[in-house]
Amino acid sequence: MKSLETYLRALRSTGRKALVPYFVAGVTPDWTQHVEAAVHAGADAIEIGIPFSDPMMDGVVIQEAAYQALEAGTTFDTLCAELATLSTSVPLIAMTYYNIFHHYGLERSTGQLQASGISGAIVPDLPFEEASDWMKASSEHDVSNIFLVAPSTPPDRMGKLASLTEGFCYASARMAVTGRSSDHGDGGRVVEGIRKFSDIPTYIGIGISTPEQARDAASVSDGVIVGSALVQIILNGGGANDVENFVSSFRRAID
Amino acid sequence: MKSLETYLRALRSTGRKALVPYFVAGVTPDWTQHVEAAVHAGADAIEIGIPFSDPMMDGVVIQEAAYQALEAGTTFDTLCAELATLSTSVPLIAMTYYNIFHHYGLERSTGQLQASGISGAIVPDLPFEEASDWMKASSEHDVSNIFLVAPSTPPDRMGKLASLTEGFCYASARMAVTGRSSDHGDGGRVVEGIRKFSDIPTYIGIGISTPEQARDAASVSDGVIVGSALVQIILNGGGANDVENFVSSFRRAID
Amino acid sequence: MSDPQTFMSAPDERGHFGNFGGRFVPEALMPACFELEAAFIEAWNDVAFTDEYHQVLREFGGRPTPITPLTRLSEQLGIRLFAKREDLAHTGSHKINNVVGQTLLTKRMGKKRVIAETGAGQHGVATATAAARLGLECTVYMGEVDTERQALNVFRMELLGATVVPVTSGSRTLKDAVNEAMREWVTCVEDTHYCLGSVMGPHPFPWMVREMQSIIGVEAAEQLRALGIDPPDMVVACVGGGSNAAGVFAGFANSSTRLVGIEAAGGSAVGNGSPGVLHGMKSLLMQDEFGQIQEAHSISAGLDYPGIGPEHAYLAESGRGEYFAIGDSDVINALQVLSLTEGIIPALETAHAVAWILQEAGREIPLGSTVLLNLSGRGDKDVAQVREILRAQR
Amino acid sequence: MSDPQTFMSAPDERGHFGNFGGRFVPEALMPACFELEAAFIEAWNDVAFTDEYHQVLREFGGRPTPITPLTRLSEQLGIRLFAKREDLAHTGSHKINNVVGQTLLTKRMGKKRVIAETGAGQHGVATATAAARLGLECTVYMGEVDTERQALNVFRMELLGATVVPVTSGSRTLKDAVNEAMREWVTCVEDTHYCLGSVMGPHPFPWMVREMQSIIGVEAAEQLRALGIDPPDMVVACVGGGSNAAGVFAGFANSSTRLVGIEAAGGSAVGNGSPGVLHGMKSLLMQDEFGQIQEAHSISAGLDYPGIGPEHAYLAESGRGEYFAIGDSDVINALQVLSLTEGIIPALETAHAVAWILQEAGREIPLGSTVLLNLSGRGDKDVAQVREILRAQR
Ligand SMILES: Cc1ncc(COP(=O)(O)O)c(C=O)c1O
Ligand SMILES: Cc1ncc(COP(=O)(O)O)c(C=O)c1O
Repeated sequence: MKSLETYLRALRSTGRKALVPYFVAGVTPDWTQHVEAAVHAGADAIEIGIPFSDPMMDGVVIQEAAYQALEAGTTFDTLCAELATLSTSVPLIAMTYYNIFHHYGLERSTGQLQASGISGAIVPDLPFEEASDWMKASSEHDVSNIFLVAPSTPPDRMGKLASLTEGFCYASARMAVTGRSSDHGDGGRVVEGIRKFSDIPTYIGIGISTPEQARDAASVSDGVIVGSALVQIILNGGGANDVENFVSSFRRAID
Repeated sequence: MKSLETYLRALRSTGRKALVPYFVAGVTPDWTQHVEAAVHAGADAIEIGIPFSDPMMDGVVIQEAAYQALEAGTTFDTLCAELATLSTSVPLIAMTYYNIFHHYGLERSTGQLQASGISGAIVPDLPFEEASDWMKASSEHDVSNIFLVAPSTPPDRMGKLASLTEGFCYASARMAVTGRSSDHGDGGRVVEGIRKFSDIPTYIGIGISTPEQARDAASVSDGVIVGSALVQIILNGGGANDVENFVSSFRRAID
Repeated sequence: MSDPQTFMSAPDERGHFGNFGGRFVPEALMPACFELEAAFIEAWNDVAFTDEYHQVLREFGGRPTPITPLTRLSEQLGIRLFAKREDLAHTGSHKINNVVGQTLLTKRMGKKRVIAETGAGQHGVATATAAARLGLECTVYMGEVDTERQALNVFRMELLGATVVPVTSGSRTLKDAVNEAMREWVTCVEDTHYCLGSVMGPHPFPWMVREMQSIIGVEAAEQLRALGIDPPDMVVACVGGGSNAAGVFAGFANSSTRLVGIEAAGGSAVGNGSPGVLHGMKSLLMQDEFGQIQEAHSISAGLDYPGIGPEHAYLAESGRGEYFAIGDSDVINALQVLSLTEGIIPALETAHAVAWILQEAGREIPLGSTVLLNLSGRGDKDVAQVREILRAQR
Repeated sequence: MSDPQTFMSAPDERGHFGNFGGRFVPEALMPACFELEAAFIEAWNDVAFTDEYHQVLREFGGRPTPITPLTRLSEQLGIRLFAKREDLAHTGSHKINNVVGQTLLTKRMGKKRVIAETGAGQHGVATATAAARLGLECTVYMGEVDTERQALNVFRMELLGATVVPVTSGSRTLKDAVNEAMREWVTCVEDTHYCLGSVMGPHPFPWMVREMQSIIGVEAAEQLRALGIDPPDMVVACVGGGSNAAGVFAGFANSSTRLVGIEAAGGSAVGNGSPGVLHGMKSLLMQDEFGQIQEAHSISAGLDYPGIGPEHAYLAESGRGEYFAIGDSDVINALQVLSLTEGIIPALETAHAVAWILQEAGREIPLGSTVLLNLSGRGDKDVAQVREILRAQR
């Protein structure tokens, strides 16, 4: 078992619901301070979005943030260098599109992730059928390979994903890209499905934008991922303080 | 033999070359005074253009004059009424397109021509093949039916036209519509052709715009028709005086 | 008079269809008309020529054009409606049929240049196209107003190597472009053929153009027969000069099919016209009480013509053809209906025929009838105009 | 690897053509891809379906399109050049073949709506057209920049009943329209089919679209055979995503014919690209050193795409296909040459292929060769742009 999963299983065993905020690397010069603020406010892990020119899975908010980050000159190399300066106790999980790693080289990518203190990766446009090279490379560098399960995923496929995912299983709350909708979606049903096949920690994400939604989602899962709502605060000019307040409110809601 | 031909043959027998100026009826309010001025300056007959909306055989100058005449409200009726006020000694010859007469009624048209003192008609878009009704109607009202012969007309057809035309035969100087070109064209060759078939007076027209051209044309024919060059003077605002000077200059040239 | 066998055969030797047709041109052009008539008759009876004409239309022109069953519209209207798809022919309308024939004839006559008139530019583009294919020089006369309204079609002709001459006389539209082309033809008959764009003008044009367009009707009759429809109850076509209508009617003239031509209300020579002589022919014309030709006014440039081909005048007079008119506002609606229901954006000209069918299904067109619409052209040329009109309405 | 029999058959079961292809989409879309693959395989093996597909393309789409011998150009170039006339297909390009197939499949799958991406609007108009014919709802995603550049095509789609959604993300052009269509598809896979416009995207799209376009090559091979050309020495087609090229290549993949694809110099995924993953597929892409996708820049909107279909990447890698690039300035010249010489105004996309032939006759193309140009579309959509360019040059 890779280290991320060991950590997250241990976390769950304490009865604590995991809170995983999402940041776009490089969106502002002080983005690493936002990460630290989130940790300070009670985040259990951090999702680090590596900006990609064509974020097919993302809604307008994260698209815009990725665009700003790229305009600011963010690359896989620069963001890894910045992460190396970060001293944080919680796991870091990369989230990006496959082309970033594919182009950089799979072996080289996973090596660099590991060297930068990143212990997991979510690659939403890489289904398991195409993932064998990636899984091999990530195994060599203790990078956990996290799969999403969607409301549309049929049972047999769910079983396969539940057995392959490492660290946790990402339960998509709804048939939508990031940042849409306001209810708590199908997350509970998806988590239920996954649990038929595996006892791996299961977090709900996609469209969780209020503490109330987070509470509902956490009540039927092992944790929640909060992305666009947080990124929006940063796009609006919010600083570390705002991030801390935002994350705290989610922390209180799910505890 | 209709009266026009009798008159024109008699004129020729005096050795005088015929000068036939062309006017667009109604182009200015005082157009009949222009006609009178031309007669005063030595015209032997007058061609009266009845304006038509679609003057296919005419160049830009006569088109423009016809357009102005129509805008001023000229109709077959108004121009005939105006001609009735005219006291002139020389023959008047109508020139217009077939639709004017066709629509007015052939019998009614030729009756009105006769009543207005018009003794001939040139209908350039009415070839003899389609002219039998018209020839019948015009015969009943002593309207001479004048055919054109073109440089492209083949000999057999020339013979037919020479035998059918009344009053005179209109030898087209060139393959063009009215008002173009500056040399004296093929008029001489056409006249020569016609004379093989008939001794009817033969006048050259189409593109005769200077006294020199008129002299050349008259030297190989029985007379000349001058249209666009004269109409242009009127379009330029010229009055009866200018007409008189213009026609006089042609008179002198061909005498 | 109503024996179907007598319709749409050759006119008499001077080009008359009943009381209409003939040859009313300046003497200078008479030899060219005779030459053309002789050349046409000779070529049209020469299998080598007609084979080439058919081959070029097949290989280059996109013939045969299909018959499309307009299923959804048929259901809505309670009739069986089919479309003959001239919009799929090269350059986007039936005009190509005629110009392929005439340019081949031009070459056969040893001439190296064609001139043509055009209104919206469809016939001009088609002529420039066929001329380019054969390396013939091409000059197109177009009313100045139209060169401005249809600047893109002017450019299209220029791309195809044609010279476009703006005509500044009269109303500066199609009618005047014809006058000007005739005037020009007088000056260059020696080496130049006048490629007239519809079943109008002096003999042999109305006959020749109809013959060159009759491929539409011949194909359609055969295609419908293969669908078990022999003959259809009705054929409907829009009528400007009348070439697409004449072409499709020719396939059904000697059958029980009702032949229906639809004019623009503002250019309705049958409905509002009377016999007269213009552009070399005797036909029905819109004119005032003194025989001055009136300007047509239609939303569609291709129907913006105050006359109609002489054979149509004859068909109307004899009752073999039926002619109705449709106003501008119904045309826009019809264009929208056909686009939405069948995925075909028709030319504004064609939309007149569509509008009449929409209006008359269940009335002049009995429910259950089989109806062939001649879809004479595509609407791409018109979408900018339609957009402006719909915007202005909003 | 170079046994011709191995080319252009079905990809492996996960949609790979050699090292390219596959399925790289969010998990939420995987079931839709499987469903589509199954439905396609089932339909494509059902004669009732393929019969209907062929019938609709014949009756509605204008197939078969002819082969035109480009006689005058052949003489000038010293080769025997033929054109497959996709410009004569309904809506003016090969795009109709694909959308007829996909909309029939949509109906068969019981879905009532299609979405599509479009660049210049050709695929959008074609999709709206095919959807209208079947009464399917249709939404088209189009980069905001393109909706402004191609306002008339937006209107055309609206006339056909489609809703056009301007995409404001990224470069606001085709690439982003694909992203947005994918995003939208995630939300409505239940009742909506994504009608992708080229041989790209996740499996089964590259294969399915190629199959639906292969009618071009199958027809062409047969038509050339009838002319005694079996097979031609070379087939040349422009390549944006690569659907017209794949369609025509498919008729000649298992012969000795050289298959030549021409990209825009500013969108040359083979010449300037490297392997990568975008829009659901692994293929050749223009990208920077960190794998960020670069924007393409071409005079022709249809080739303004940084990638290429995965099967082309495979054909390029294996050497079975040859790919070259042509710059903007040569394209305008080629459009003019074809218009002037043959009376066919090609689409700017197609003009890339023409330009390469003009450039390489007597070089890459040995004198005397028989060459088939896939004339993928007509230039009517482009004349306004070409006019501006030529004006600016003067
Ligand atoms: C598509 C279309 N239909 C019809 C016409 C009218 O001409 P005709 O009556 O000769 O068919 C035109 C003329 O431009 C046209 O472009
Ligand atoms: C006429 C034409 N040719 C080619 C293309 C390029 O697409 P593809 O490479 O898929 O054939 C397009 C795309 O819009 C097009 O309109």
